[in-house]
Amino acid sequence: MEKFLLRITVNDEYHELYIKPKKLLVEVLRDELGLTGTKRGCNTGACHACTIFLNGKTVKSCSVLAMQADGAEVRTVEGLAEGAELSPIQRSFLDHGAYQCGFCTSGMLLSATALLAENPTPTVEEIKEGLHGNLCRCTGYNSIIRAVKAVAEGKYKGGGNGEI
Amino acid sequence: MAYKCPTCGKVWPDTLDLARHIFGTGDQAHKDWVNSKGYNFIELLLIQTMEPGNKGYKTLADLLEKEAEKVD
Amino acid sequence: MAKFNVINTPIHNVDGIAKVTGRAEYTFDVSLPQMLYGKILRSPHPHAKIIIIDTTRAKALTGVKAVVTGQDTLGVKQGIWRRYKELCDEEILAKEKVRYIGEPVAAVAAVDEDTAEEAMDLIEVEYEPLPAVFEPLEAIKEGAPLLHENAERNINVTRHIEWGDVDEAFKQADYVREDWFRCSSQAHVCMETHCAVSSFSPDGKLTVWTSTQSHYYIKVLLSDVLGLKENDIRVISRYTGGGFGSKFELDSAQFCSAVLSMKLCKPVKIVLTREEEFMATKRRTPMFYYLRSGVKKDGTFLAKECRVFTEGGAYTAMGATALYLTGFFQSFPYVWPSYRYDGYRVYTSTPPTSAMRGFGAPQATFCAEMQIELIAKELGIDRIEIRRKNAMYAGYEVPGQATIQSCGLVECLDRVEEWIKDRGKMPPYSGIGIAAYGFMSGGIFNWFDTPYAFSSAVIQVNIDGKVDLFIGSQDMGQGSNTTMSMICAEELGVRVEDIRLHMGDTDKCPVDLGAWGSRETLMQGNAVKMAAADAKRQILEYAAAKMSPNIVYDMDIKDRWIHLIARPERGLSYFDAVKEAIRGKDGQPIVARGHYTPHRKGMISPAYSFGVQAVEAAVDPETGKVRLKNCVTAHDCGQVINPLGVQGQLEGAIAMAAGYGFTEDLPMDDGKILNPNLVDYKILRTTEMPETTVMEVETYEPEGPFGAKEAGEGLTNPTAGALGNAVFQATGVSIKDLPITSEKVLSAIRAKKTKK
Amino acid sequence: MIRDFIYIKANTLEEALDSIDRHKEDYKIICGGQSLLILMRQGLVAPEYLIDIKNVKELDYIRYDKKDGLRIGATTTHRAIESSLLVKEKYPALIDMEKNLASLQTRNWGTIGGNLCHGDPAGDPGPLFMALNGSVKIASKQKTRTLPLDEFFIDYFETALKEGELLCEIHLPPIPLRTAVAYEKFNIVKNDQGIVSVAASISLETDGLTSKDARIVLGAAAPAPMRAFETEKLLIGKTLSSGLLEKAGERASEEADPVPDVHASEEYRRHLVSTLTKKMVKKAWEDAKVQVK
Repeated sequence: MEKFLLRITVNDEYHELYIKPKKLLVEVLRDELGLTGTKRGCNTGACHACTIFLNGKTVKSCSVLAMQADGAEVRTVEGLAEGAELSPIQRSFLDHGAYQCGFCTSGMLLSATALLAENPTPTVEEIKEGLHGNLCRCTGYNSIIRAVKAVAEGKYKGGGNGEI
Repeated sequence: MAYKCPTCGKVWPDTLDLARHIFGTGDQAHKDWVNSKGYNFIELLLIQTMEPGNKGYKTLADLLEKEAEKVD
Repeated sequence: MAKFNVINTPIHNVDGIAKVTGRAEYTFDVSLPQMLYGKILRSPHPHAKIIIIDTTRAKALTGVKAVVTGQDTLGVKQGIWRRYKELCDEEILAKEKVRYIGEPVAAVAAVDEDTAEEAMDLIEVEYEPLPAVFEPLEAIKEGAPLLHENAERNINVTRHIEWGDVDEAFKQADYVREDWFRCSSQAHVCMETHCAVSSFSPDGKLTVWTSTQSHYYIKVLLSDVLGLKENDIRVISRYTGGGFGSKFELDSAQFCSAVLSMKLCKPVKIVLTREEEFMATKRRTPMFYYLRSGVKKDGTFLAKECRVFTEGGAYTAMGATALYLTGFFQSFPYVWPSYRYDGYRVYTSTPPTSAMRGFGAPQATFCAEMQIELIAKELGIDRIEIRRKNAMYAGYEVPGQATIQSCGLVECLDRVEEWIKDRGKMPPYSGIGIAAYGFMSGGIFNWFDTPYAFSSAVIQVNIDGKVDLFIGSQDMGQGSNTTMSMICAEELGVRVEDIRLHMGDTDKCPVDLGAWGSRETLMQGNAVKMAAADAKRQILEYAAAKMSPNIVYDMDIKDRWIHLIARPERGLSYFDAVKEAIRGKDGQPIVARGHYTPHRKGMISPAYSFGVQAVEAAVDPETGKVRLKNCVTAHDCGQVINPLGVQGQLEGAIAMAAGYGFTEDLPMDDGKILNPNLVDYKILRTTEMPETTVMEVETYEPEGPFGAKEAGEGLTNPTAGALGNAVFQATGVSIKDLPITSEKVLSAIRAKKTKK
Repeated sequence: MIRDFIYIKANTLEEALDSIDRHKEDYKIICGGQSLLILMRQGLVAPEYLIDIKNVKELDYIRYDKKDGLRIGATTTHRAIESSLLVKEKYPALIDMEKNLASLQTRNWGTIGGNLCHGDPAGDPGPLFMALNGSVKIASKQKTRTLPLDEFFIDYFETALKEGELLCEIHLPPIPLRTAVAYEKFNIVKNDQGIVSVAASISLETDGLTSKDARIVLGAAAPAPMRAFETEKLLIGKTLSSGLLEKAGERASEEADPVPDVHASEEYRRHLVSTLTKKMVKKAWEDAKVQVK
């Protein structure tokens, strides 16, 4: 089976690699580039733990062929912080205990970042709709909503790659 | 006056407690003793559930009144 | 001066940075050089004899390195109830017979997952299907197919509890009520599915990375079935993506990867797909409940009789404990002068049922609280009043079972009553339902048959004052890493950032039985507190020598400052003291040990938490759809250690228990689960969560560290009952079989209308 | 697991049509792939050729013309429709429908063309576009044809697309005067596919009271989104009353052909068809009346 050249920028780093076209984007990120922060929790595109940024928009990396991201710009959870400086949403998650087992957290962080990038002052209802896709079994979501609300209220200014 | 379990020798204050001990342990030895006395262990267990009035235990307790060794 | 420096302060989770930056490495992320990938072939039949398994074509497929079946194992029947050999009935890789759809029959290791999956289709298994039975009440009938040789009438385990004179008490009751309930099953849905990487080396050592709630249990269970000595096995589980009761028994990913790795001397990784997670791992125990209660006119409880049949599924697993706990917690949290419980766990040809958060108590509380609501309505007594009148109290002894040392239940009832009053009158088709509950802080009965202390901890204080804390407990998200760090920091008088935590590795950590039964805070907490106290004593020994205070003074360490308690300003820095103390001990770091095993506390648990929850729900009369608006919980978990943790546990418990109440179900057709995916199995999302408020009612539990008790599973007990009562208050219909779907609510409303 | 395939990336419509034509025997088109990749991962679909049209910018547009109506290119994402001010002004019902479709992440990458071609009877756009009297433009290398949406959906996951054909565009005619459309689905968890869904479009006479035309479409109530013709006949030429709504609801639930599954029984689905039909007809009727003033 003939392999294809994939050119992709992930967290501001440019990569070129040959892959089978059947490779999913999440498989390239995790298995080829070793970025295991992005997780997988289901086989039917329902849990959204694999959420990443693709050209500035959040997508399920388990439901995108890697070849469709040829020439694209990707950001994963590993690309939210800038050196030792965490992004506002990461810091807010720490303060509000907005995670427990942590397996859904990378997806949540990216969904929350996208939500705030597009609508800096969302209502609680809008936050819920923005994060609706991401499943979590430990927290019951309300701590995550409080964390996003605190960032919306301007309590966490600057740092990391808050604005995508 | 107390009763000694015919299988494992544990002592219980009355026959109802002894009956519950036998049902509760429910291992092969205790089952065999009940079955050897002409009763069916599982039948007694199920009667306890299907019919009101604690029947399963009472039947076994009456048997133990006769069969179990009395100790003080 | 605040009572505590560290305890009950909102600090960051100690694993926080790793988890919010994607650095945390779960078993799901582990990859080793030369690692192979495994897949498991599972039975399509609920009950069948295995005639022959032909693996030749699979083995011939390029990229396939090994194919194993039951024949390649020692064929040992294992189980978590190791104390009773007849309850160890599961081989995991079936040799002669399969007993549920999804039971493993073969496993393949290949260069990648796709090749392994392809090999699945090349394995030919010849089965001889046997008659199967799926409902417990069918399985106990004469002539029903026998699923296990020694289990007459398919009865696996029975449990009996009785105190007081039940029949006499029923005679004196003014009002007797009988109700039947059906509690459904539920899937854990951990975000990280079961997975394991096993790596066997030529020197006979096996290392297993796995997603687990108890690395000690997995080590021992593996040694039972692999013919290896316990400590030739090392289990590593630094991060676990959720457990909820599904990950402390040996599972097929662990066993099959170990068997394959031992055959190849190469690392093998098996990750269960979400479909396998639904169909072939354990699940909550479905229960058929018969409940009869006798009360006086004034609402005083007199007698309760309870009979339960549980659907056991193919194997015992932890089912025996679920059967016992549902009977034990059926009387909670009230004083029942006389009570009788007969519980029967029945083998059926369905996936085995076992432990899930709450472990029989959510089922018991749902039935009990729904019935009490009906009794209160019948007698015209206020529903809070009838609960307050019969509530358990500190010092109450559950006859022959347990002693309640601390109990804030009445105060919880008051707080919730106050909240309900403030809410005022409900609009039509809206209602507030309540449910009271109690739960255990860890189990005492040693069914695992461990010779070790239940929990142990080791502390080493280094030259720079950094404290190495070695614990056996497992953090699966419930926050035990943070809780243990806080307990150690508080007792030793340092800050959490001075603690360097070591956990999740059986080679380095002392033994702890694991995170189940809400035991870590109390049991591992006590062990950590004991070790920290010993370390402090050694440091103070040196400090006293250096300061030579008057003997009447005693000393303590608070926030890195060693001082005379009566004269806090007189003291020295903890860091200086430690440096010199180590110099004084011949250059050896200060080492301290701690352990805990409950004694003289009965057979159930060393301590009990209590609480009351109110759920406000609105019902759409046109469609029966239930919407959760508010959920308030007054919870007594003794002294709160980690406030952010308790709130998180509560909100997570509400999401899971509300799902059990009205959206989650595992419908089956002849033993086959019909919705094994996250599209058709509905867990709550952000948009379904109600507003949640927690009101901490602090009591002091003498058995717990700093007076603390559990806040993990107990919080899962009330929600289904409170939700059912909310629907009852809103519409007058009492749905007695879970889940409370919109279809059931609508048909009950319409039936009620036509009856009028 | 996904079976290997030969991957062809088309950057123009012409390239796409050409590739489809050349591999007519065994190909599948992927655009957003939000449904297709799930089927492929479960081995239910395993084409020899996979033709990727995600980059065909020619089909990514939203155009409106007072006389011609709305034209949406097949590779337009749900999110583009949801955030289009043009659509918000002219066809507000589309915005609500898109907002309640799956998740943000799915809508960011999934496309309207992909959704329709998946042919799921419980899909959201299908019934609403049919109520709006929509049609589709289908092209092959040889020719182009248009088809009313009523004839596009054939059966479970089966559309009228023939081998070598590609869906290019959805066309919604301008909404006539004194006309309004409403769409809603019944589900337990928000944004899940509907257990049942109903789209209703009502047009009123100049008197603003009697109905001139009615288009009722039932989703997830038959192997494909279905027009409730008898219910429509019952509604035309009448004035709004609760009695009329009751009859319409009853007729729609009789016309429907729902299949029971783990989520709901047939009887409960029929009840939901009735409830939702009443609700949507009433809402559309009242919205249409508002326009008259």
